[in-house]
Amino acid sequence: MQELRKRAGELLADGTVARVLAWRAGDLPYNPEPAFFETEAELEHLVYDGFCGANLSKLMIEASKLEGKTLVCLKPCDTYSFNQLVKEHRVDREKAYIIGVGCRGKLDIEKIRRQGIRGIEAVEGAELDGPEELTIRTFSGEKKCAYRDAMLERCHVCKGKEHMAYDELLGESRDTKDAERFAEVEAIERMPAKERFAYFQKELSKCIRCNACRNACPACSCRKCVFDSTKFDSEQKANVDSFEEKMFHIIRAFHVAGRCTDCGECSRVCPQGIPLHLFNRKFIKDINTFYGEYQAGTGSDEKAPLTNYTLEDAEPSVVRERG
Amino acid sequence: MTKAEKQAEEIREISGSDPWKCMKCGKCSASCPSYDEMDIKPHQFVSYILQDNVEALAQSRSLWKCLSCFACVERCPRDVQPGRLVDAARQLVVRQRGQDYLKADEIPELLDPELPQQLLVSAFRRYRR
Amino acid sequence: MSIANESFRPKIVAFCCNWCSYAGADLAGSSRLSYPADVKIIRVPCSCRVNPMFILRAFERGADGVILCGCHPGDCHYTTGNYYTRRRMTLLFSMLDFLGVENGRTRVEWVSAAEGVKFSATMNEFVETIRALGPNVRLGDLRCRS
Amino acid sequence: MYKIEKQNLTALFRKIAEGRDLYLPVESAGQVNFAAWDEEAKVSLDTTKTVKSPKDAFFPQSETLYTCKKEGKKLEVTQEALREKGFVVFGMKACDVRGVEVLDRVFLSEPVDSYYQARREHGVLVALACKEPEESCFCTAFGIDAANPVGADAEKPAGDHTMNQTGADVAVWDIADWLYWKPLTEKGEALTESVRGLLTEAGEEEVLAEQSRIRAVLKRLPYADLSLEGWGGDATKEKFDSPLWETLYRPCLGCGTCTFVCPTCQCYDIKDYRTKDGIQRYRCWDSCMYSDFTLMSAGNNRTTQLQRFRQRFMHKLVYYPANNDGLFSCTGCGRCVEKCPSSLNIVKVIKAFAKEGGARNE
Amino acid sequence: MQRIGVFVCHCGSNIAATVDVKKVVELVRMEPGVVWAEDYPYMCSEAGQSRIAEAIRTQKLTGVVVCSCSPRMHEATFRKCAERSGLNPYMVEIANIREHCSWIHKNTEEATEKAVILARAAIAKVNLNTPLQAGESRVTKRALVIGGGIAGIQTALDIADAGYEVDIVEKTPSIGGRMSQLDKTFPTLDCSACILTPKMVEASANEKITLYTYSEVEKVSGFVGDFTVDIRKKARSVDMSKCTGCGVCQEKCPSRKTPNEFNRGLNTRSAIYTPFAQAIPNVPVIDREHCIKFQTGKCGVCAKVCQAGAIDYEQKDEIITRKYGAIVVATGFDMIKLDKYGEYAYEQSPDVITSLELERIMNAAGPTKGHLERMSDHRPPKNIVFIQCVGSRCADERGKSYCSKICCMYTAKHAMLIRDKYPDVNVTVFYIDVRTPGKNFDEFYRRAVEEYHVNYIKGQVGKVTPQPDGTLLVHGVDLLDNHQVKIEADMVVLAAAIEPNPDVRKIATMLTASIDTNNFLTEAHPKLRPVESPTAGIFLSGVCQGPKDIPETVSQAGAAAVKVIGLLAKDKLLTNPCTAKADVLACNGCSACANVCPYGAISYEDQEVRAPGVREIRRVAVVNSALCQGCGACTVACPSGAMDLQGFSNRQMIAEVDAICR
Repeated sequence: MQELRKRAGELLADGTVARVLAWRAGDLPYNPEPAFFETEAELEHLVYDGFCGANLSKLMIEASKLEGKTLVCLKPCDTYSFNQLVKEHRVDREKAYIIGVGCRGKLDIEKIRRQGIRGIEAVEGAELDGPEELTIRTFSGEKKCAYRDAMLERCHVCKGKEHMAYDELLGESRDTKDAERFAEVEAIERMPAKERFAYFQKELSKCIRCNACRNACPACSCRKCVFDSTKFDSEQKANVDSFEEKMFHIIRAFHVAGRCTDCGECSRVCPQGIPLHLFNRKFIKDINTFYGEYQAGTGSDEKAPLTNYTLEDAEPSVVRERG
Repeated sequence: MTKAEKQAEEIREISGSDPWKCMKCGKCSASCPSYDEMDIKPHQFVSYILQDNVEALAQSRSLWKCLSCFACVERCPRDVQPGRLVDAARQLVVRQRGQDYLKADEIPELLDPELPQQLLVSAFRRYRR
Repeated sequence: MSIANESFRPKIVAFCCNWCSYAGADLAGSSRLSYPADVKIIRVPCSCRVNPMFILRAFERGADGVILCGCHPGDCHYTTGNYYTRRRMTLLFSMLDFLGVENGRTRVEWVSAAEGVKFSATMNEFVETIRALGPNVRLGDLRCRS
Repeated sequence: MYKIEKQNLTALFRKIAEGRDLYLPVESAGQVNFAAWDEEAKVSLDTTKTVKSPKDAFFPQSETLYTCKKEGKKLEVTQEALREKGFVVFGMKACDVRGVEVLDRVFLSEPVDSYYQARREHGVLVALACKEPEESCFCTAFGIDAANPVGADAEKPAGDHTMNQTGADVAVWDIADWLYWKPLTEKGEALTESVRGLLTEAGEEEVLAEQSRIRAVLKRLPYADLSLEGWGGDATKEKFDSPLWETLYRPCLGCGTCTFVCPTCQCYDIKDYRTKDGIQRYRCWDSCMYSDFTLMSAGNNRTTQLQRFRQRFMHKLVYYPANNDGLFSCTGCGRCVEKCPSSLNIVKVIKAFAKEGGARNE
Repeated sequence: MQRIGVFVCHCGSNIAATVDVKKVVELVRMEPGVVWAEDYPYMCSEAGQSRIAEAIRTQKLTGVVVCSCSPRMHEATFRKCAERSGLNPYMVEIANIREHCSWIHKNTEEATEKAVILARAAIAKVNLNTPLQAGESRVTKRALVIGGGIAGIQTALDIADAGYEVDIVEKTPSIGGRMSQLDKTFPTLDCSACILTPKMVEASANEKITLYTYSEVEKVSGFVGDFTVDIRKKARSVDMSKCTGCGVCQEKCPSRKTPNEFNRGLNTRSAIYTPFAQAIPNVPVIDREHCIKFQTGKCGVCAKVCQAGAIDYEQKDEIITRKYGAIVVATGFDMIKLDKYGEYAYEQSPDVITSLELERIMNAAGPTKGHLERMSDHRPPKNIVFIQCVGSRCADERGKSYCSKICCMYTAKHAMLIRDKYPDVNVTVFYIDVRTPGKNFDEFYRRAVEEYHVNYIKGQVGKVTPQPDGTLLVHGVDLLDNHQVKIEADMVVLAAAIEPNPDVRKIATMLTASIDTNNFLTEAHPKLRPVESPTAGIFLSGVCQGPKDIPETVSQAGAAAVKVIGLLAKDKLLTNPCTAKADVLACNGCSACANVCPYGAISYEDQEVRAPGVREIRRVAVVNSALCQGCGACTVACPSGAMDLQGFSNRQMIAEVDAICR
């Protein structure tokens, strides 16, 4: 963290960058917020630890419009989103100076609370080079929690330690993957249709249409979402306990299909804890099965699966035939 | 539906063949090894059924002269397959006489995997009289 | 098919490509090849014009089945439209299936302008399938029920 | 004061639900929200903060206002029936009760919102003291006593039930194996009467002890000292023009999470839904964070996220108090603190301004 | 709010018999926007159209819905009618209540209900229609003919005659096609080469015509008036500008074992070859697969003997890219493969041949120099049996369902020619039906029977069995005499079915021209537009569209040419105004739309975007409406819905869906 502050300060000082996009320490141990720093003095509030889960690449859309370069701190998985945004001409690579920051998995405060740890006053061990165990000071005394057990779902199926884009790297990453990426999707696929329906009905009935998933998603970067647009006759804010919500989530997933890097922000930000990544991951799995392995945001020039085709593609009836 | 119509319908049903597809090319008769012994020739068989004249077929010698070699079935360009019609007419007659000699559960033992099954069935029906 | 479903008249939306299946439906019409009146056709310039939103909208509004007909792959009037359709619909249908929606309710068929017989047969079969599935309760919006 | 053994709670809920609807914190798919009680419901009274506030009970996220039906050229308009069935909201927290008070001032002042009014008239508020305040709580900053969830009547003389128009109808405390029950209003008395058979008389001692335990916890919360100095109805110009907003809003994604989990946000949009044979006019929560909020034919009156972001906090901390005798439109429930995807929240805003003004919030 | 008029057509009794049109009128009156509704027996008639025109004027209609036959039939009629009455033609929509309703439903109640729903959908759409203006696109005054047979040659000659440039692309080394393989033609019995060769020479000499022989169409893009075509000119290995056509190379070529395609494999040819003596261009090609030089690197005899120094082993395939206004497909036909007809012993005995092989045998330039002889032992045959309908009119997958049309006539021709030249030879023809519609056709067939005593037997052949003595035992049947016939023949000639050239599938795909289940190209209308493909700017000539004989092919070739000339004579074409359009306010500039556009019609510009509170310069999509063909692929690729298709807009489509699901 010190190193990062120092390096950011240097780059600010020598005029390489006009500002720094990173995280500012919060007022609680677990709530740092994405922030822009424009002076070296401000950098003392810069923080980088396990709670810096927010994917900053989407903020680069606006930052690309500003004068001068922006130093942006990207975790390995954020760089996929960044590349995808560059590919879609939303972010200007020339306007970014990327410090690829190391990552050992990001933390989910809900997972800590779920272990019965409440009244959190301080968390130790969340830093990048911290121990394998978190020490948490609460109103009712000190509690311990394995770092791994407090990790976001997405980190358990991590795409890897490699940064797909960077100008320089800072900090060591650790392997966090300990689960199969598609295991959850497969488990649902194995359920009978009726159960699948009941499962999603229950999950989605929690949706409050707050649009956090959409607005946090780096792929959902439309200036005007179709669900806000009066031109599509589809604008909708009501949370009705019927198909409406599903339509929103299906279409949202469809619109990002082939563009979604599986960064997991949607699930991270959902206030109701809906496993929204399942929608995207189902599409990714299908794309991989039907059209060959594809990972959005690797930086390749490959055409996205939905703007591409082969003469021998699977027919839609494959869905019916597989039962 | 008259009785004759019903019988013709039954034959069509048993045979699964569609006599209306016939274009009267005669390839069946040209292919038939028993042609000379038949009073009603294979291609005529088709038109008899079209005219619901099953009675004449039932009385005919041809019914028992057909070898079920299926040359006509194989070669028919219109997929009418007169051999199946002959076979079906024969079955109809046999049924009417109550001469179902073979019981269904006897058949498996009689099957030789080398032989076409239909040939086997029709041959038994004919010769075990 | 159960007897209970016999009185059920499904609502079926068929999106038909102007260059092939719409003409195929015309041919079915001029050949008097009947199919149930439950099928209503919407003309689109190409199957690739059909946005998944249209399909979901139809279900939301009470459709019991949606079928999308386009040119045979390789024969698209616009060269490549139906290839995109094929991918889009494969993924969409797979997602609907994933969400537990009966996968028989959606279908894509390639029907050329010369295939009036196929058009009629396809529609007959699709209506049968939907009748067997019964009314669409999983996707409809309650507000649209009368 | 009454009490009931907690193992008999299901009997209590069953009794309350007789002829009424009962809403209380229920866990579904891993999250606790206020929902209708039934025998299968997984009631969770231990949850300090439900994801959404219970304001839904009075101001639902979406509700139909009226329906137009068309037959031929004839139009038929049917107003949605007003709430007539009684209901009980069980387990609201002190902050939630204050939330209702904030809403009352909006919806019950002229012109009165009849849909809301009907719900308020038929609803009974059973408020639960916070057994376990959390680090994100800051209700004390607004003079709310989480240990004594009675609402506006906290300062009124004991026993004066008639006056309690805006507070809770019954206050309850969850202490060890017992639930202590104290009716506060006529409505509360009536409810108590209907479940009287399940309650036993109790003394106040345990409750008083519990209250002081809770107050002790409240004192050591990280936000216990949060000061609202400088905020209020008079601060309009100074706060509006502050350059601080420029940096504060930056991480805001413009989602509506904070407004939708908030117990006091009361903005709604009215929309038409085309049904089979007509139109359903409904209203649903809207969020000032949205780019299409108050969109008019001439465009929006707030076009940047900065303006929208500022609006939300100005409304909560300046405009609302200006019109409501200094009452803030924030209850310190801390839901936004926990749920904001970018970890932004009203506390950070208050602190930022305090730091600017050199106040003691650092 | 629109003012919509709804016009319900009875179509005589076509609609009115099953749809209660009065009730439709009554019910659509209730629909939003509808201010006028009426019915009439024939809306498309002049009287019907004038009622529409009248209502547009008196009722100040802003939109029109016609409930009638398919829009493919009369949409243009009613749009023109609206335009004449001062209404934008794109404010007219058709509800197809004939093909999609009255003709397929029997129950009046159901049909009426459906008709009302279809009308509602059209009304809902018109409510959201906006006036559209057709744009213009230019016409490249040059045509491409694919295939250099008689159909292609004739089309090209006719187009060139009108003064337009035309290119012929021919796959083989020479133009001429199937007709050049024929010996004589029916019913006049004149020499095929004698009438074809002058045409070939004319085509090659015509300065408006460019021949690309030994070439194939590789890629087609663009649209009517403005196609861009890549033509692959395969390496001939002979420099066309130097070759004198002396033929020495072919004589000296040591590789002589390649089956001669032109003679249907009945003999062999050299590796460097011209397919036939009158070939145009008279320049040989090296068949690299069979050339010793290319296979082993050693040889080079042809280069040594060529005095002109025309041999060029280094020659490479060349891609020529050209623009065309129109494309004519004239890819012709081939005989079907007979491998599935084991009963005719075609693959067992060299003396069982197809009719086209017989043409080559009878031809003086053929493998036997025109002597009728058996290919097995070169003895003259005494008995020849012709078998008709081999693979034609076949219901199973072995053959084709259609009648090949030309076999009856050419078999009569063959029978007659043989009997004329070799009166001792017995000729028997097994036929199912003899089909001879055509001028002087039946007379021709009767001459074969009456004058030349050809033995026609009604009945099909069951089997042909090669005998040890080299004869062929033909088992047939005489259906009229009702007895089986056995003939010991020396030669059996099969009238094999013809099928479209297998390459046509690939070409149709490139041209986006539709094709039927038999691989024949589909015409725009089977009766009224027989030489046009449904794809604008693509025309059909010859057997690629359906079986036909030479005079029919030539007349269709002329007809296709006229259509091409009609197109090329225009300077501008009106373009379809139903094109995509981007809403710059919602456009992200992400390129998804451009990635799926088959016409490259979408580009990106940095534009100043202004809206209340927004003023910035950013990258947005711009649609070139002259290039856009209106498929709509981009509208779905666009996640924000910024891209919309005029005439089929998102809101219109949704309105239709809603109306149907109501």
